Amino acid sequence: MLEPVNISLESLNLSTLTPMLIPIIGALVILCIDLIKGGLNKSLYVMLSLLFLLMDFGSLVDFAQLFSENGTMMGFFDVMLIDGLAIIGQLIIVVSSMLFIPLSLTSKRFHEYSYPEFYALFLFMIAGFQFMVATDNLILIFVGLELASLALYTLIALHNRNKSFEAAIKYFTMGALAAGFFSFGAMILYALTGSIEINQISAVLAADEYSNIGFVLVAVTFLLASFGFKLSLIPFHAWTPDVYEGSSAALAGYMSVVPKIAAFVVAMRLFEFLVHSNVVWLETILYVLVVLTMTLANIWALVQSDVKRMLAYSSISHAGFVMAAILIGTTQANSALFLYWVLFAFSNLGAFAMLWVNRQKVLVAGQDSDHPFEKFAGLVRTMPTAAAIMGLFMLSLAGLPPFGVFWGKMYMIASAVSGGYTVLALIMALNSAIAAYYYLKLIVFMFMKEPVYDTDKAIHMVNASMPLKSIIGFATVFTIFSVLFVSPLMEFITALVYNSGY
Amino acid sequence: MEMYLYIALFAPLAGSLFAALFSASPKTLIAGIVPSALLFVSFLSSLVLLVYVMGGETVHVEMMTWMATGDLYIPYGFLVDQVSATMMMVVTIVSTIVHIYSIGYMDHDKSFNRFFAWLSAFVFSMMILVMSDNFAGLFIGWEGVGLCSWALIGFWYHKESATWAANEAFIMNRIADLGMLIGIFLIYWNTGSLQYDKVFAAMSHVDIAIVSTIGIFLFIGAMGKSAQFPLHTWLADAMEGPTPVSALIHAATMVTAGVYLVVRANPIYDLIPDVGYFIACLGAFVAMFAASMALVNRDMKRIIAYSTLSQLGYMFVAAGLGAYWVALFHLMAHAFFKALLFLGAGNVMHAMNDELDPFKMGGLRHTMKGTFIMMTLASVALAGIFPLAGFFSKDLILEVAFIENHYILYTVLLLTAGMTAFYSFRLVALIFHGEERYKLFGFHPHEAYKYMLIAMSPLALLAVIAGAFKMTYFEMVTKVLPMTEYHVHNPIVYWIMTIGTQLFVIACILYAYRKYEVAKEDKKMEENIGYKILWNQYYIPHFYEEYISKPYRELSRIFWKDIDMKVVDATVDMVANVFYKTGEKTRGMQDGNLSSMLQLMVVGLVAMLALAAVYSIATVLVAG
Amino acid sequence: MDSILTILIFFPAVAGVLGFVVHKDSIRAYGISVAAIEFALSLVLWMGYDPNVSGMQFMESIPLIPEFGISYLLGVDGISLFIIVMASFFTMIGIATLGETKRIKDMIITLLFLQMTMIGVFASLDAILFYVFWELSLVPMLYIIGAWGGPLRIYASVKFFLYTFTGSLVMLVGMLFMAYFYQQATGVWSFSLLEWYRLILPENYQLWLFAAFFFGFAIKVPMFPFHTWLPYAHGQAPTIGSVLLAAVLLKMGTYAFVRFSLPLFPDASVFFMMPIAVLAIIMIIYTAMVAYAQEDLKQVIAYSSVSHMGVIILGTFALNVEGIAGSVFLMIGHGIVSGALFYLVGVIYDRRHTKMMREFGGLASVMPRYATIFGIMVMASVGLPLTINFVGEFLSLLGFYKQSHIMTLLAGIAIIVGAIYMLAAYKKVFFGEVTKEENKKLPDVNKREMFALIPLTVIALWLGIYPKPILEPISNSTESIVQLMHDKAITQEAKERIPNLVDEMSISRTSTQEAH
Amino acid sequence: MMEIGLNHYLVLSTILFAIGLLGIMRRRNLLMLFFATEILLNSVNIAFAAISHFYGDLSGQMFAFFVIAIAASEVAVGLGLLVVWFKRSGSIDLETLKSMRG
Repeated sequence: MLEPVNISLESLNLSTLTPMLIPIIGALVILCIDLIKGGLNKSLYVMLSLLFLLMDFGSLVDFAQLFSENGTMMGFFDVMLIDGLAIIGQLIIVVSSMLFIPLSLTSKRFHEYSYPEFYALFLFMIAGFQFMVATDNLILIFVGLELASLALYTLIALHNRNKSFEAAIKYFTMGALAAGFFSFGAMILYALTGSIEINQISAVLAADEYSNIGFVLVAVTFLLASFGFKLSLIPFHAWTPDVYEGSSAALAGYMSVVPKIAAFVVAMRLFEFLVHSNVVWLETILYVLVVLTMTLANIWALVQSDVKRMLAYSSISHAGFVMAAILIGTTQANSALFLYWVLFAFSNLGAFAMLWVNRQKVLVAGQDSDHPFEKFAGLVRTMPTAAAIMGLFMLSLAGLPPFGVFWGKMYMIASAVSGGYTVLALIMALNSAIAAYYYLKLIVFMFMKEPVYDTDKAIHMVNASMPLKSIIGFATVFTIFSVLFVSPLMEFITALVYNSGY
Repeated sequence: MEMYLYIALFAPLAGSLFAALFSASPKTLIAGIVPSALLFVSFLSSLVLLVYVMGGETVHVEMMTWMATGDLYIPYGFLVDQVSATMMMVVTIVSTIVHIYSIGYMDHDKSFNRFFAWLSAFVFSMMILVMSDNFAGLFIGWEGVGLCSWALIGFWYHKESATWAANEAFIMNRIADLGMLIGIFLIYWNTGSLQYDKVFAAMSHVDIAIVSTIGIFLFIGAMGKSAQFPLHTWLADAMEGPTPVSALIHAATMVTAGVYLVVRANPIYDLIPDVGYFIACLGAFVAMFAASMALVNRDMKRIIAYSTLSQLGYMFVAAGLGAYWVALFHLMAHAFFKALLFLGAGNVMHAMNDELDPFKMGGLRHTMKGTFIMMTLASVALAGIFPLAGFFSKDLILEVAFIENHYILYTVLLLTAGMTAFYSFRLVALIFHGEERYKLFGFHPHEAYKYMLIAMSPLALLAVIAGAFKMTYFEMVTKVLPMTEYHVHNPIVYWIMTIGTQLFVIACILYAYRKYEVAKEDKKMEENIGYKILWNQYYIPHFYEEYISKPYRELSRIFWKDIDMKVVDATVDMVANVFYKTGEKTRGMQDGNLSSMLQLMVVGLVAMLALAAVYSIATVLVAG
Repeated sequence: MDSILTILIFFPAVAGVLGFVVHKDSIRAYGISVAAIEFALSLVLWMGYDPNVSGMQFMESIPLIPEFGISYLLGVDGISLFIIVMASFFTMIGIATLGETKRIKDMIITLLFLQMTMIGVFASLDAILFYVFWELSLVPMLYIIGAWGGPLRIYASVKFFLYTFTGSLVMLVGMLFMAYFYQQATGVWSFSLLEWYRLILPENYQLWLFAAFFFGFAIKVPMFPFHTWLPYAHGQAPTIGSVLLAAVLLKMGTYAFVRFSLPLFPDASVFFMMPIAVLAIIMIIYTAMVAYAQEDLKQVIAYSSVSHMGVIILGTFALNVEGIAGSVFLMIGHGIVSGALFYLVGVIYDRRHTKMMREFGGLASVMPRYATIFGIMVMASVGLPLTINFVGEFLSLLGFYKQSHIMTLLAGIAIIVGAIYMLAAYKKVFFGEVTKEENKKLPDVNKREMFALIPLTVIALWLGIYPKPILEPISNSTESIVQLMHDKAITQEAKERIPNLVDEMSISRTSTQEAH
Repeated sequence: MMEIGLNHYLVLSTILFAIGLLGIMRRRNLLMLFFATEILLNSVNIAFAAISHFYGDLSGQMFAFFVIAIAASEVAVGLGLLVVWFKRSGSIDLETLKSMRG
């Protein structure tokens, strides 16, 4: 005989679902509108998405407020977990998405943007990422991950070129493998502890003093492999360059920022307690992964001939750099991770947006990819402002002060220093120097070389439109004057991270 | 008196700047006259100062600060005492005469104006050198004369040999200057000052070893300027400069700066007689060494240059033995007759279209009577024949060596005196006597301008009568220098020595006349190994070229091409290339094949699993 | 007057931004006016500077990232003041005498930005702010070399950028460590140099941090064996680039030694004194010999820069007032002289489009004025007394003599080898017969070039004859640094090596020893 | 007859997972690759169900259900991509997926 289930609506705390529900509703609304009247202009969908994201943003700000008053909130059968990490993670996701979505308002017509499904999928994906970061339940993490990933595969494929399909298939297959890893790892943890909530897992493990350390390590290995895939840590990175190359520049930029921050938050939840339990193996393995990812990705980026592919490798390297925060594991490092990512998001989105405005539909003679370095040769002659802005983003990514990413790098290295990782700090610093080479390469092409292609054909800025320019302008301003935002951002982030216990 | 001091010091500078104004324009007579006149003014002021200091007073002024930092304080301070007044007199007299002479000598040169600018600048530097009241100020003058000497040796800069000689002189001097600089540093850190009075006062409290070091380093500085062995080669090469320059700089003034330094620093050298003895020995060696090279040389100016070198050796013997006033006296006398000799040589060169080989001359006494007389006078003075200036100053040095019981030095100097007489009159005989060989070479010699001869005449006069001032000079200068009289107490010995020396010298003169009255190429002598050594200047220039200059050039090239480019720079590039090449080599891992991508992931997973296994086994073992 | 440093730093940058609007025909006039105003402002700064005060003046402080102790902290003392004045002076004459240049508008705007970073470096008293300007200065220079340089310009500029960037990153790690130690000792983060000065670190920490900072500074100076970027950069850079690089940018490294390494790590400075002296001596002799072997006139001067920087380094590590004041003075001296020499090479390059010495010869008769000025600068470069370089070289060597006799003797070889390569080069270019037909009609220095050269010549002589107006403030500020070092020194050796100038302790101190 | 316990399920799951991994590494056909990933996910399902039963806790089974659901949607997306690819290139061999490299 079943007892009646008595759950008060209050204890469900359904409001914790609001941030995810908003984009889901938005996606449904878009689909409904399309059902009612098809063939509407893409600008409608863009603005609708933007509106829903704004609402999402508002609700998150609200939660940030609540968090600062009440601390961590649980909800929906204690599946939802709204702590500082969740709030910052979601904020970064939503803000980056808001910067991304207007990029579809190009002056050239790309057919994926005319499908309302594109926007619906996009919003679903955001909801998926939001679920990922706002829970410590492995099931929900998995569901969120897959929701987002499946949507993302489709978005890539929608670009509708051979390379996009190839990219989508590669991403999809490897994603499936990573999903297998995740579920297997989760299974072992479940077997060991009988729970699928991260905080309970850690509590149980700590209670029996890691007696089954061998199995714990196996589980962690699988989870690490799975998130290594999402974070594109070497050797799980192989999809990254191909997928970036296959997808549109805008989406590639988006992919380099948003999925990774979601994965970082989960990685932080999953691995931090192990790092703090002095599991030497994990420290070693993370150390190796971080150094390998930073260095090898940089080295491969050196030899690329396509800017977008170069930026793909560069974003792998940046991910490796930031992964160091999880290794270091101090509050300072974890705050640095978010700060870095916010600053990186602006510069990187800016750089990819610049590629996006330079995307032409027909390649000129001698051009074998969308954005070869040669295309930008002598840009300073024809479009000095564009060249200057692109150069600025490159310098920022290289970590040249006082532009955006520098402050992130500085905080990150400082946290390595205060965390006692001296050698790591040096490796991080020297990697920035290697990285500077390939960023400089683009600057050299833009500022110091003669144009290679026949400039009669418009190949620069063909895709530029007011919204795109505004986004780029916004990113530019933020990148230049980032020093003014660092202090408040840091204060905000540190408070949230610290109060969540990380 | 301060006003006279400033006039004496800055009048040459004014003259130099005035001439420099015209340096880019073609010959302007006034650019020669004004500096000469200003120098004369400088001479008059020096004379006034000399008279003033003869009364036992000194003039000391501090114009302004030069450098001041930490404990270091260096002013532009000037001191006119008996020693510097003597030097000022020598400098201003000789330079005034040389200036006036040059107006004629440089008559046809298109860089007439530039010449006077540099010449006056030289005098200014020399005045700073002798008038400064501290070692740093001395160093200003020291380097200043070096610069002017560089510019004047290389005055005819289109000639490769001239510019080469100029650079050689400058660089050789720099080598010595380093020693000087080190000496100055030592002085500063041990006495806390560079002012002469303070330094000398403090010197007695300084450890004697350090004083010796100071003495040695200062002397190294002196060796460069005074072209002592082994830094002597530049002086002979410096004869590439215009002859008035040789007369002023490379005979009368600059090269004696080293002697002046030792004399000036006498309180230091008094404390270290061993170093002094070394200086004397080196001086005696150089005296003979240089004289021997002069014996066979066939370049008129070089012969005189070696003679200068030899006489500088005499001065150092005196200074080294503590007879500072003797050294200074010989310096003065030498300045007069040696400048005269050079100017005379200049006249000859003018007459012979810059020909320098005396074997191509001969019999010039008919056409160049005035020059002939003056050069003969100068040579007699140089040889040290009574009653000319050389007798009083040079024989005194022999006496000093004798009295101080350095008989070897004495013997060397005596022999050298004979050699001096020989080469001097070899030159006179070759130039002015015998057949008129120049006709074979198509020269048409003529006497120099009259006013050039007139300009030279005061020098001739001084060369004759300078010895007469010996006692006045002695009384004046010993107010600051150690007062040691050098008299051979046994009158018999004294007379034997004096007369013996005179006879020996005269014999040498006669031998030179006999041998070179009729100039003939002595093939047999030229085959002689000793002749060859002398002819090639003991192979020292050759040695320097082969074993110092060439290796230096070669080493520089190796440093650049092989070390800097192929090692240092290549290492840097290699580091960069290692990264780049690694990228090129390994980018193939990303072969675009989905299968290998998946395999890579699984391999990564397995590797981590293996590590986990190792780790957990290790943990179990440690726990067990 | 209170915010004059801010104005000095950002005025050129703002003017540079506005310059984008100015039409390219008028940009030259615009650039000249801006640079002239800037120079006038720097003179105002000098006038307002009180030479009797040894500490920082015109301080400005605005917190930027207070939680992390980063602030906008500016100030000048005798050591930085004159380099700032020199930077604005060189920018002014650089722009004013800019020859025919393609894309002149870009060039002038770049120069104005470069000026901002140059002045910023020397006025910053916050380590991160310093670092910001330090790194930022690479960008305009990269562009100047890379866009207006010779055939190897891209290689040269990228090498310049990457090399210095790498070194600076190591330095950044050092700075972060320093801040971390400060935080450990006091509980708050701070990057303020003046705060750091009060921190006494244990010796082994000092050694490591010194090494980290050394990397950044040594590459910038550049010290042997990190110097090979310099010949490329100079060889390829356009005249104005070389002038500013030699005159101002290189001074950042030596200045940083005085500003950071010495007062922060007195014991480490003593510890590393001899190794660094050895490097300095290698720089002096070795690069002088390399300079002698060069065939390109500009390379001679480029290598000579390295050689002279060796003397500066040596003076800095004399660790006494004479040496440090001398080295700071020599920074000014070398700036003026090498700047002028590079400018002079530019003059001849403009006419003949070659810098190879074998292409010339006998120029003294063709271009007498040029030869005269070149000669004066050569003599200043070899350190003849009464020229600006002598004062610095003399004091530097004098200072180091206190520390080591034999090292100074070796370093003193500078005056010999310096004379060798300089005179050899001068001889090749100016002496001898005019052999090349195209050299016979070369025009002498024109009015525009005179505008740059006359002031430089006057300064080179004036400061050689009467260095007091500059030497005195430098000395005063140096004294306070030396005293600070003496007070902070822990080891016995350091206490002995660094002279004590006053008897009473005047500096409050904090120590990290108990924190660790 | 031997009692079948938790360990047997787990071993079976591991073996299946290993088979899946091998399949992923070795297969050159896209369709076969998808099958291999299905094996991976389903091997985990077995283990989840068994462990869930072992602990008497429902969350394991819930996990298994979600995995099944996700696997289903993956198949939908995957097959969709596969079909498009087949239409475009006429092959589902992995060799055709090599346009991007380096």
